[in-house]
Amino acid sequence: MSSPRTVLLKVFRYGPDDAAPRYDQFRVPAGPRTTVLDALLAIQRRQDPSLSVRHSCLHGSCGTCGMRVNGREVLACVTRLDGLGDAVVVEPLAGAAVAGDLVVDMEHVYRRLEPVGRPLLRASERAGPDGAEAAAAPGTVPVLEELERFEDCIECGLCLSACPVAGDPRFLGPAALAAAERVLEEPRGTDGRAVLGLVDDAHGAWRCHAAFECSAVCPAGVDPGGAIMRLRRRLLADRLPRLVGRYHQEVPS
Amino acid sequence: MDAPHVIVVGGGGTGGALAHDLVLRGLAVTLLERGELTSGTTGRHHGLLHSGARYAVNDPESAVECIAENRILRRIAPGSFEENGGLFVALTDEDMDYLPRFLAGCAACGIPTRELTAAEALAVEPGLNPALKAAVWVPDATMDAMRLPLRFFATAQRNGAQLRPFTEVTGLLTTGRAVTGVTLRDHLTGAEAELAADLAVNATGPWCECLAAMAGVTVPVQPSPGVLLALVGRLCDLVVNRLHMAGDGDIVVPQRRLSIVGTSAWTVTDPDDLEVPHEHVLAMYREGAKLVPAVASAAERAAWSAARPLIGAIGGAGGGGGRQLSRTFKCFDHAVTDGVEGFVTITGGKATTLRAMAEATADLVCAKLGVEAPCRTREVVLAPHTAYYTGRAA
Amino acid sequence: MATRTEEDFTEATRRRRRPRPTFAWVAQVVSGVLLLVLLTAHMVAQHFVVEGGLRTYDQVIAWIRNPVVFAVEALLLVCVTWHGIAGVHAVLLDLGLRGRAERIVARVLLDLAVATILYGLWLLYMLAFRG
Amino acid sequence: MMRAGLRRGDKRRLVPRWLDPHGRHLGTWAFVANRLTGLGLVVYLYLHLVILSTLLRGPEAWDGLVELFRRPVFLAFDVLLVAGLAFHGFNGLRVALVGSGLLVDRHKALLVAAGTLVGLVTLVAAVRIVG
Repeated sequence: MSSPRTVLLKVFRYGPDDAAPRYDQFRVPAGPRTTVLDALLAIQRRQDPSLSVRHSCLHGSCGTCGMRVNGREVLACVTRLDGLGDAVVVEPLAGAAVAGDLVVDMEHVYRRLEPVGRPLLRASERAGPDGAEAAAAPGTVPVLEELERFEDCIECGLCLSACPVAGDPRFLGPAALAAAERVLEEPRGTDGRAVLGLVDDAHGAWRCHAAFECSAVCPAGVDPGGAIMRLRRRLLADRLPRLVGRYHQEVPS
Repeated sequence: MDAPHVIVVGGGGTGGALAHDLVLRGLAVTLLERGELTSGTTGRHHGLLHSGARYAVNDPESAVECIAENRILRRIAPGSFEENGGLFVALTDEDMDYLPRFLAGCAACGIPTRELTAAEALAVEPGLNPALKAAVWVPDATMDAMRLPLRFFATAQRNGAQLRPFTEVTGLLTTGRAVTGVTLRDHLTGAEAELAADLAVNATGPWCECLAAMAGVTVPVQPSPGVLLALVGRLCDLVVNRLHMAGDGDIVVPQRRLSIVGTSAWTVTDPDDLEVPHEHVLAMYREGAKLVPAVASAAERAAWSAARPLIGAIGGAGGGGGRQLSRTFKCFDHAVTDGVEGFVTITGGKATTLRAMAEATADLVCAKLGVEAPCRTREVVLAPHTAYYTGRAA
Repeated sequence: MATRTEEDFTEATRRRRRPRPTFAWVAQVVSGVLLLVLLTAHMVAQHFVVEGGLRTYDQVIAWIRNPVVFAVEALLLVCVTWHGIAGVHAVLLDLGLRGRAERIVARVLLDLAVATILYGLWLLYMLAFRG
Repeated sequence: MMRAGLRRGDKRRLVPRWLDPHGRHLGTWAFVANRLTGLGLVVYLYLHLVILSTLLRGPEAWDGLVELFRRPVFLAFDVLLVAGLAFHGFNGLRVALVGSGLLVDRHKALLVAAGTLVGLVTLVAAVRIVG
């Protein structure tokens, strides 16, 4: 057995009282299964307890540990050091306020998601007001498959960091636009017109330049880029008839 | 201004629910968490909203808590659960022998069940092992391990609680043997400070012995990690449990487009130093595949460990006596147990019972501080989790 | 510093009075497609229809005096100016211009587009009828 | 106080994010190239108008300019111009299709097709102009 491999981590460091950010270097042992988050937590425990990093679920489902590793947006908890090279640069997500080190303020994600009215989880239709007991009839689990899509979003903000134009806080951004498309695909009582009006904006669906970086980095397979394009097709189908004078109200389905 | 100030140490689900409960009762609350909220045990669990059926035979006290909280949480946190339900699946003759006790236990605890034949079960959940012998439907559900607790934090914050993530308690301020506040370090700024309080609550889960030691007291808690395995793909739509006495790898929880297989158990002294033993990962694969065969060939998303705070043989809640490692919770008033005033520990329990743990603790805190205010957390509908991020003052 | 300013997107979405951006997109697509056709005609005609391509002053003036050519060139001018100025506007938008600066830039670009088209038409007219 | 743990701060960004496609996917490179060619073509539009304005100054001025433009460095510029036009045009078609919600799943294939067409057109133009 050879001695365990080590990797040099160059970690972005910044505190609210610092004049400028800096990069600190840490050498950490790296096994074949060691993730970037494992390495950062090892640094925190054994080398520098002041290193701040967000994490929660450790399996790529909560979306808290998004960061840029060698310039690419990833979830640190499911990104193994193996294959990243001997020197790994770790930086916070772009376009967000850095609270400290790798910790960014996620307000910029949720401020965009909230107006769209995105549901947290898909609740099946058979749930009644009393919850458990109302749902006590097995055999009626709806197969949603296609429609399951958007609740896959884990609100990690990788798409906003990767998007070439989401540095502008006015741009609704990939996650919220994909959420809007999701709401329109399956409105569940929400007002589709209002959502359509929200995204039909120079800073809404039309701000996107179809670079598809969001879809490339999305760790949950949401394909926000594709969703934005479907949203635009929906907008065109709704607005074009008015442009040529044949106004008719199309209720988004 | 004159409301007593309570410091809650620990930003897990329990701390969040406690902060929510205490501000509703009119107290001034500051919550301190050394990392991100839910970064300890809370965020790492498999995302199961327990029906209580898992504990119905062995640990009826926990089972009753679970089904009660299951109903309350669905009411106060609408939209936070997949109404998917759960199945307990019998695969062997031994499992079938356990079935009557299981049904009786559930009935005794008030947990609704419905027996299904193998064919019926497969119709409901085609992902099941087709060799199953029978199954029982129970009101389990999938929740989001981080976002459900975040709703408590969001609501607490909205009602005036001061939430301070990335702020670690480095010591306790004491007067005589009484705790009168904490010393803390803000990890983002590096600043150290003191914060006075009328009472401090130790809600640090498996870390509670560390904080208790600062007050010179002990808590009978055993950090007990378990390995969880996240697989790529939604291999089942319902929560699938093995119908037998609790064992390793006996549950598969669908979580969005992942499936979580849990769990194993051992004990450690330092909950920060958790291994992920490879043989445990293999055991999850092996046992999980018995329930849902697709587990065997599913790609691994991640394997990780989470430390439960299990209450050891010393105390046990509600006269649990010598029962080893119950899944119920216990609230310790250290004035009573150790003669240390101003310090309360809440530990044990599980994600499903976070609100009940908070209620019991808040009852104790209010009694100690002479505050007369009823618990309102059974009725107050929680703010959406997004409000935690958007509702913070700049 | 980087995220929220006084004017965030919710404010942007409240601006309901101006034309729906869907039409801005449609205009950019339509002008772009027209440009592809007109530019191809413009270049192929000038470089291939005339033997050796348009070269001398007399050739060019004679060419422009053809009414079809005149019309194509005028339409091309309008399309290219619209398309180009709208593109520049989008680029400037991505610089993070907001509020007053954004309104001033929009105004200046609109004036520039009008001036460009007027000058181009004047030039065409002068060459075709006074040249 | 409420936000004591999360204060704002960010490292300064000297260039707009879109101008730095390093480490990014093909889609971003195409977007950046589309912008840069677009800006270049707007500059060329005004250059073109200025050059055409010499027609107002009579045959001598124009024919002298035409002679100048037959030097190799200007011919190379012409090839570059055609390449830029071709890229902006073909990629623009792709963006128009995908951006309107058509052939979204084929956006990568469309990019490859656009790139191929740009190469072909540029090659033909180079042969014709230089040759």
